[in-house]
Amino acid sequence: MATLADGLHLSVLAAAAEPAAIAPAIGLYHYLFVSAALFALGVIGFLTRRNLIIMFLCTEMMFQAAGIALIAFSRFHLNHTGEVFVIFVLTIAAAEAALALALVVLLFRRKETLDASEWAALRG
Amino acid sequence: MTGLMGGWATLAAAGGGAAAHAAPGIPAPGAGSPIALLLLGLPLLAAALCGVFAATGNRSKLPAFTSVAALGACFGIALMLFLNWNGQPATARAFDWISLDWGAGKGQSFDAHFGVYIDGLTLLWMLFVTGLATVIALYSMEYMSHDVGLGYCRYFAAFNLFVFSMTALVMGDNLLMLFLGWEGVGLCSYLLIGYYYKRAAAVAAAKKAFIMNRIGDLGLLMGILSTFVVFGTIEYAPLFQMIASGKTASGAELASHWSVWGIPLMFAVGAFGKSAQFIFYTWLPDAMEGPTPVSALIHAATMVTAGVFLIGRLYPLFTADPALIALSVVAWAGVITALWAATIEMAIFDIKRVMGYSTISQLGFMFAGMGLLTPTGAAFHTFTHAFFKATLFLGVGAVMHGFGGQLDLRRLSGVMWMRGFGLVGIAMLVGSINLSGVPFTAGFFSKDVILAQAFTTPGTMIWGAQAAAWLLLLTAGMTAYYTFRTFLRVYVGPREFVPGDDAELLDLGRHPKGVSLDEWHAQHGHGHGHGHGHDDHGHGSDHRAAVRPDFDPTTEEFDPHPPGWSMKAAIGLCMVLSILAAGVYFMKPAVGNHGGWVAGMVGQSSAAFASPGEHHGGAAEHAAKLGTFLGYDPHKVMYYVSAGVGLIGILIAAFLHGPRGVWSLFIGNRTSAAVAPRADALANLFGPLTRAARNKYYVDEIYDALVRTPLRVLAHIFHILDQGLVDGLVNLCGALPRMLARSLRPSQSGVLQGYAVGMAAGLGLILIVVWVLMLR
Amino acid sequence: MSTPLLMTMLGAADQPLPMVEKLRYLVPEMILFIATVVVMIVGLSPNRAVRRSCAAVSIAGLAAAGAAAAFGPAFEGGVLPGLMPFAKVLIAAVGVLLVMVVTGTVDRDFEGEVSRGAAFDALRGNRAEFYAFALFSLTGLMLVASADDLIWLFLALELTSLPTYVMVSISTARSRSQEAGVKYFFLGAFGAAMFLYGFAMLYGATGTTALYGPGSIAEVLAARAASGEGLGMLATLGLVLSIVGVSFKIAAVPMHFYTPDVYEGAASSVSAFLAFVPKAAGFLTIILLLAAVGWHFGPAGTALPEPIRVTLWVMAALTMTVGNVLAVMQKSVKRMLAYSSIAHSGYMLVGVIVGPGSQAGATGSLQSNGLAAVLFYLLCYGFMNLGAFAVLAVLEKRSGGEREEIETVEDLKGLCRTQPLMGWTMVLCALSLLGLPPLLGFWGKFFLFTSAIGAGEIALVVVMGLNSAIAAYYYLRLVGAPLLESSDAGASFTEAPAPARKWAAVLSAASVLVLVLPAGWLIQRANNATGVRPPTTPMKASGGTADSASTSAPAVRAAR
Amino acid sequence: MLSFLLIIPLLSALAIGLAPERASKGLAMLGSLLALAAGAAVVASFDWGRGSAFQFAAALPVVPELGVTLSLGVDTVALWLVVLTVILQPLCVLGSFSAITERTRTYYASLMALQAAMLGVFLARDLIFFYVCFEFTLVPMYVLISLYGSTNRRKAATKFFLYTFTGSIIALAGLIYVAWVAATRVPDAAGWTFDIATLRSAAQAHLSPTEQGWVMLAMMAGFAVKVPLFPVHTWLPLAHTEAPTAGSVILAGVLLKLGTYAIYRFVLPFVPVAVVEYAHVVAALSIVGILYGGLICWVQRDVKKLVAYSSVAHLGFCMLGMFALNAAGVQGSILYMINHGLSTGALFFLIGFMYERYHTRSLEEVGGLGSKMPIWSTFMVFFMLASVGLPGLNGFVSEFLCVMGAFQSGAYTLGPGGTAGPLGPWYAFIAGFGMIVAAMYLLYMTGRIVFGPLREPPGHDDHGHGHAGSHEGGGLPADLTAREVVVLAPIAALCLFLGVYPKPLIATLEGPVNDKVQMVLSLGNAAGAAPAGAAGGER
Repeated sequence: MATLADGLHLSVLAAAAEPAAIAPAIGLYHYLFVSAALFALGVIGFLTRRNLIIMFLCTEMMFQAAGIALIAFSRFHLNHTGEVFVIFVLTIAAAEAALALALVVLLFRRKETLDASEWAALRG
Repeated sequence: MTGLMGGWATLAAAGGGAAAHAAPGIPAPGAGSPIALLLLGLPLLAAALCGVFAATGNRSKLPAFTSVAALGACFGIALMLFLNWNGQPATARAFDWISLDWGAGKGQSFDAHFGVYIDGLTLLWMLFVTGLATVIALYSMEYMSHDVGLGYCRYFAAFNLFVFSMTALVMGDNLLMLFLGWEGVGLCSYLLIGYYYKRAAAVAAAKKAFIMNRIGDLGLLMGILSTFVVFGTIEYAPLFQMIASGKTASGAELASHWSVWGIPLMFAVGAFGKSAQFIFYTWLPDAMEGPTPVSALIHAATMVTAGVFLIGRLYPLFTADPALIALSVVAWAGVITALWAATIEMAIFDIKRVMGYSTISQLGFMFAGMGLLTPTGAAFHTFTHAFFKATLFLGVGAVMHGFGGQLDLRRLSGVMWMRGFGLVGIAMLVGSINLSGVPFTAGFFSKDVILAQAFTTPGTMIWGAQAAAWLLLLTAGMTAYYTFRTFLRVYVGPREFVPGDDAELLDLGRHPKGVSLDEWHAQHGHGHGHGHGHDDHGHGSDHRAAVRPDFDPTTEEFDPHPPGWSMKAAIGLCMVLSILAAGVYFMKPAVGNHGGWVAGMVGQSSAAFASPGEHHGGAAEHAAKLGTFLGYDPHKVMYYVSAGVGLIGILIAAFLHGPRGVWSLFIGNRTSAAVAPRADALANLFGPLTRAARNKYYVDEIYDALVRTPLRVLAHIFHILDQGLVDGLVNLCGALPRMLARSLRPSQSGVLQGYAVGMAAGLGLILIVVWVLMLR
Repeated sequence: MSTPLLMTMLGAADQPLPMVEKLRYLVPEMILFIATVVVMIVGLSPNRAVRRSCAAVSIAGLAAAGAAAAFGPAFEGGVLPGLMPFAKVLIAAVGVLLVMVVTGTVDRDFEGEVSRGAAFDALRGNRAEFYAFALFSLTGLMLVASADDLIWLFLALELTSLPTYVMVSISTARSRSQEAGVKYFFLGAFGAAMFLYGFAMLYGATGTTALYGPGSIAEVLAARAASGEGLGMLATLGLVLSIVGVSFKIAAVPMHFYTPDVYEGAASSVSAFLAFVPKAAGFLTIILLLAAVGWHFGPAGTALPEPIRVTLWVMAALTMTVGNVLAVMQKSVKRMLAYSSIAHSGYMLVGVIVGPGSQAGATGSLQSNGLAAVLFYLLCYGFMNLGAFAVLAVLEKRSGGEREEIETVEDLKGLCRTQPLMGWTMVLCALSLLGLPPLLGFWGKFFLFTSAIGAGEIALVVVMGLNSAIAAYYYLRLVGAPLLESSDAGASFTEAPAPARKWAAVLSAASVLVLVLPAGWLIQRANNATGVRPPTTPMKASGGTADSASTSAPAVRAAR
Repeated sequence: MLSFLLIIPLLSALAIGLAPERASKGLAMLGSLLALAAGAAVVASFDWGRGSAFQFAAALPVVPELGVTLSLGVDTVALWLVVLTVILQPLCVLGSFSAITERTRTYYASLMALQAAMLGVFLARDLIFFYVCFEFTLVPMYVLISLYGSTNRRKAATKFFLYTFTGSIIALAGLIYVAWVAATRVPDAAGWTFDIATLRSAAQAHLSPTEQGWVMLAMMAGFAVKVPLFPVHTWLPLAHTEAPTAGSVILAGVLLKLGTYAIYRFVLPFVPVAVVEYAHVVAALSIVGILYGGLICWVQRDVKKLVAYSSVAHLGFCMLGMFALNAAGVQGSILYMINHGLSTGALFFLIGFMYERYHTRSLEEVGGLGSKMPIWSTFMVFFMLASVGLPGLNGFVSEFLCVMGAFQSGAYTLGPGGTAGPLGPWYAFIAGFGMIVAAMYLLYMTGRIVFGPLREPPGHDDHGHGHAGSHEGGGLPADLTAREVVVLAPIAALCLFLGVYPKPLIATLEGPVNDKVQMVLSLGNAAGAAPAGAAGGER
């Protein structure tokens, strides 16, 4: 349990390679790592891709990264709050997706492109 | 030192003499007659009336009549005060002016009242100030008649205001009142010098006079403030008592206190400024731009003697210093001024400026007198000088008036012999012999007192007293020379002249009385009227060609314009007074037994001081070794010596400038006009020196280069700095947001990803900051 | 609403209040929700008069919600027990004006066609959903104020934001609105992901999502602070992520980029809405989160944990500066106001940093309660900013038959003479935004000043003062153009056919003047609203240890 | 009673705003005369026996929870400044009749609103009320300058606004700090209060010397800009040059005095320790201002700018006296506020009247007006002399007292006439050169504009003078009209009266000033900042 407890601190993540800290099972920090990676990927994708739909999917990735973290913590804390949270997050994500698709359609109708950089009339 | 302290005669206690050092000083003043306050009120009233006349558009000589009446009444009051005076100082108060209180203790209140302090010095000054003012107002009545109307009112308003200020200066019962008068006379001098305000030279001269005076005034102001701080009062009566007690208000021994030399030096600076002493004197010659009666009254007789008065007024303080530092400075300033001015006079040709420099020189004598421990001599010389210099100025004014403003002594000759100018000539002669110190004239006696004392006063008391005395003697001779140089060239000799620039105006423009020149111009079609003609008549030399192209001022067509009755009366009065002034020397002094009436008056005033060598019977002062004139008692021989020096000066003048030997002096000879006086050859001999003297030794230029130009440059630099640096910094601060905005604006590119990058980068930076903080 | 359900799912055992009990506090939200539903139905009516009653119904609903909040109970279970009534009344009051401003934003052409005889087609009309979205957003805002749990907070925030994305996009038919919409939505989602991740971290660090109560975030963190080990890395990270993410809502640096574009692209009426509603939501969220952490750290024990404080400090200073500085350059009034709204967020962050200015438990003293100052400033800002936007929403200019919105400052020239009412409204609101005494804006700044001085944040006060001066420069243009300059010949304004907007403008201007009088009363209420509750478990004297996160002992709550 | 002084101008501003354009002149005149009457009534019923007490106290709690109260009261210092304001106001209105012909409604409404705000500053006994009025003066003045000024007006108005606004925000921070201290550190303080007297005692008792230094810096940042003290003066020449005549008059006459008054009211008593410690710094800046401003005047070509810079120099004397911290200095300083208001105000009027006729203020284009405008020239010379500090006119009394104060201050070692204080004779001596410089630039100005040959700008119709309906100068005759004389004559009379008989002022100011000085010095020195034995000048 001690290693899991240590996992609360990010600094421990870095020290995960220490032999003593190697746990036989997949621990909290693994999940957290995946979550962080997913989040980072989402961010990077959002910043680099120009297609509005892909950008939206990247934000969804970031949402789901948070979801993974929540589930992992929920498991770690042995309560269900995190899991409940995730369900709500999924709902919201769905709502956002609906909104996003509507918007995308609207935009595509007007300019026939989904390149985000086409929309830069407002500036300064 | 004890001798000096004891030297203050305590004249109220009768029998001047043995009073000596234990004397309690000047007694507490009695209550003066409130009538004395009228001396302040009447001129002010007259000035106000003149203002009213101006406002109502009066075009008569009413302002002049009003002024003469008011000033005459003032003289009457002064006379009455004098006659009713019991020899004790007295004060009378009108109302509080500036008075503050900040505690109950000593020196914790400041009082300056509108009040008068009457003692001998005051009365002496008031008598000649009001007397001369009346006479000169009378003279001005005619002299200024060309400008009847607004200008006339302006002139007399300023004139009356001047008398008021002079009265305040002389009679005020505290130093601030004196300062009021001091600045007031400066103002009136400014207004009157700049009377012909359309002429740039007059305006510049006026400005210069005021500013130079202000420099001195700073010294005076500092003196006043120091006096207050040290003595806790600026009212004369308690001040003198405290000085006499030999202690400052905080109980320190006065003789060893810094203030005993420091404060007098500050006052001396003030006095130098007002009285045009060395390094400050340059404004006075320029002040001759004013109307001549003004020069006579203000710049010869009265205002410029204010410095003498100030030193006399504060003589107790000046003499409290055992080392007499301030008086030495005063003495030497006077000597240098006298000599310096005399050399200039010998070279220049403008007769009015000669008079101006001569005034400076004579003021130098007065200061030397004060400095060399004869306040009596200084006061006496002031008194006599007032009359004879006024006479001389009025005479010069008559010539200017008559000859179209001609002032060059090379272009005037034999004036005395011309119709209507006889009296002027005689007056000039009287004035000149007075100035030259011809025996038995008033000027002779008064100068003699100073010279005698100068030789008597030991060098142990006044630094270099003997050298000063010799220099003064030399100056006396030079005075005689330059006086007669002018007289001989202008008033006697062949009748010849070149009219001045204003000739045409006077000749043709006998404009009806009561019409101002402006209107006269308007009638003659010169509506734009920006003349810058010469001097008094300040208009329209330019018009000559336009009006009469063939006009030649040198032809006989020009008719010298003799003075009228009021000018003549004034000149005559002045002349008589300057002769009579000699008489007071023989009057029995009210105090002491030596020096005549003036000595008595001075003796009954703050300037009372037993000069070294004066025998009052006390023995203490003889401890100091007195100076001698080549081993003789100066008091005894000086009559002869100074008379001799004066005569030598006159003879040289006659030799150099007299057209045909001594006898031709008094015979108008029309044939010799073209003969260059021998002096010219001599002048050429001195070459550069003469040229330098003619240019006033370039002092104005030096001041310009040393003070005015650097200041002006500095001012420009400041101005540029102010706009560039000080305001520039402000503007920079104002522009900073804009500059910042320019650099930030690209971040608002309008591109979605750009914004996202910004947000992510911001988050990243914040996380790094937090990380660092957490690790710390 | 899903609130009761939420409470059950969160494990009611931990909750001190029974589910039904808690519903009492949500009466305003429920009223609003009902109004929303009514509006959605009414707006689809083929009867024009009925359709037009949307605004009236919304206003009535808001008024009722406000009244309910005013007389509602204080929320004993919240970390800021007094917050709810004050915030909700404020939201309702400003909300009424906002609804007035947004009247007539959509469906103008459509209604015109209908009145010219075209058949009513419910599918083409946007009125119903537009008002409904506005009310949903306001409901969400009220729910933020009621939140006592991270999940709730998240949902409420999303409820506030999502409708606004749509509102922006449909506010005008121009592509600019759509551009604004897309930027707003995508960046909003980006921001939302950030604070969601932050919330997840917070949950991970504390094992709970409850903000207050036994075993809540507040307690865990307090205990951790009391034990001298600081917040811990994970909690700090979570907090920072949450704050930065939420600062998208308040348009604070570095999440401010979208603001000018979106405000400019959206219709003026919707910009007015955006300038208040998400901003209020953001500040309420930040206040709630930080109240859970508490201002009992720092050397004097009266500050936020150092990393958080520094983060906020930097954000505040940058936000005001960037906002003001960029506003200086603007020609477009809307962009200028957008940047100025960024700057105002910066000012308000100062109050957040200061905190309640007193030890938890005590009612904040009026002298140093930064949170009260923030709430009060939110109120001031709500009115004065709304007034300025309302003027823009009222006025239209015609160019070539097209009606256009007021664009540049130049367009405002001579307004005081051509449209005195609107002109003076603009002048008053601009002067108030500038902070000129005695107008309302001055008092808002005043309390921020006092609280910051009280907290010793002198440097921030100076930054704030200098920023006010910079702001004066561009606000003066908003004063000068209508008041001092004369209008260009040929330029003529027409009023938008929505008289309510005009009323909203006038009411805002009036409140800028009139609300000065009860300013004291209001700040007193705000003060009462911001008394931070102490944690229920007793706390050891804290202080001096919070920022030393490097202390090794990992703080782990004993696993249950 | 005092509230009338606020209500009358405010109401007339409102009335002007609502009434038709042509009524505005009359209404403004009526309003300002009524305010004058109200001022006269206050003076008449003032209890001079208790000059240092605040009288006619009236308090209307506006925001009771914060202790913000509309609290009024005057002591003699405030009273005389109020009198100055109410006297200048009708003259400004009267002096604007021919100058302002367009948008008169806004003009007169701003003028009256400005008066209300200025009076509010002098009457306030509540910090917030004070500050509100202090800041509110900016708006009408901004309107006046930017609507009715000359070519560069917009820039000048903006600069004026921003500069002073920036300063006063910082001052506000300082003042609030004091209020915060009063609300938190004073035992049993009942929450916020902004009562000035309470704040003062709190500040004195509870601010550490270091804090006092900072608070002083903050307050000076605001008030010194307003004064304006070197080097934060650069807004003034610009604002003055561009402002309309009445605007300049009010600006020089009253608005600058808000700064000095605030320093008297707040800086001196609130932070005595810092004041004593840093007085020499302020005094040095004042002296720099005197000489620097004066010299800059000397090279100006724009006569209005010249007078504007002269204000920098003059107010330097005022500040010098103030920070001499003794009876003479502070009294002189207060008198200076009044006297400068009169004489410089009048100079601005004169320049305005000239400008109406010639549409130029350049000394190179206009000059020698003595022959063409004798009445104008007489007034010009008169007020120039008042400004130059000629004894017998008002300027001298105050200038002398300021210099005397500086001289005495700290000169207690020299004699009993010296007092405790931070300055000394050297300050007075150097400042004294300012008097010479003043003569230099003012005579330079008069020398060019009044004296010398007549110079008129090209295109000015020379034949027009004397005829009615001369096209330039708005149909004004060559010399001053009766209306214009009526504007100037009262000021001239006051200048003369206050020069000859300043006693009514001095006697009534004595009480409050002495109290204040004593308080500042005893508290300031108690902290050990000054040598022992200096307290109160007791010897």
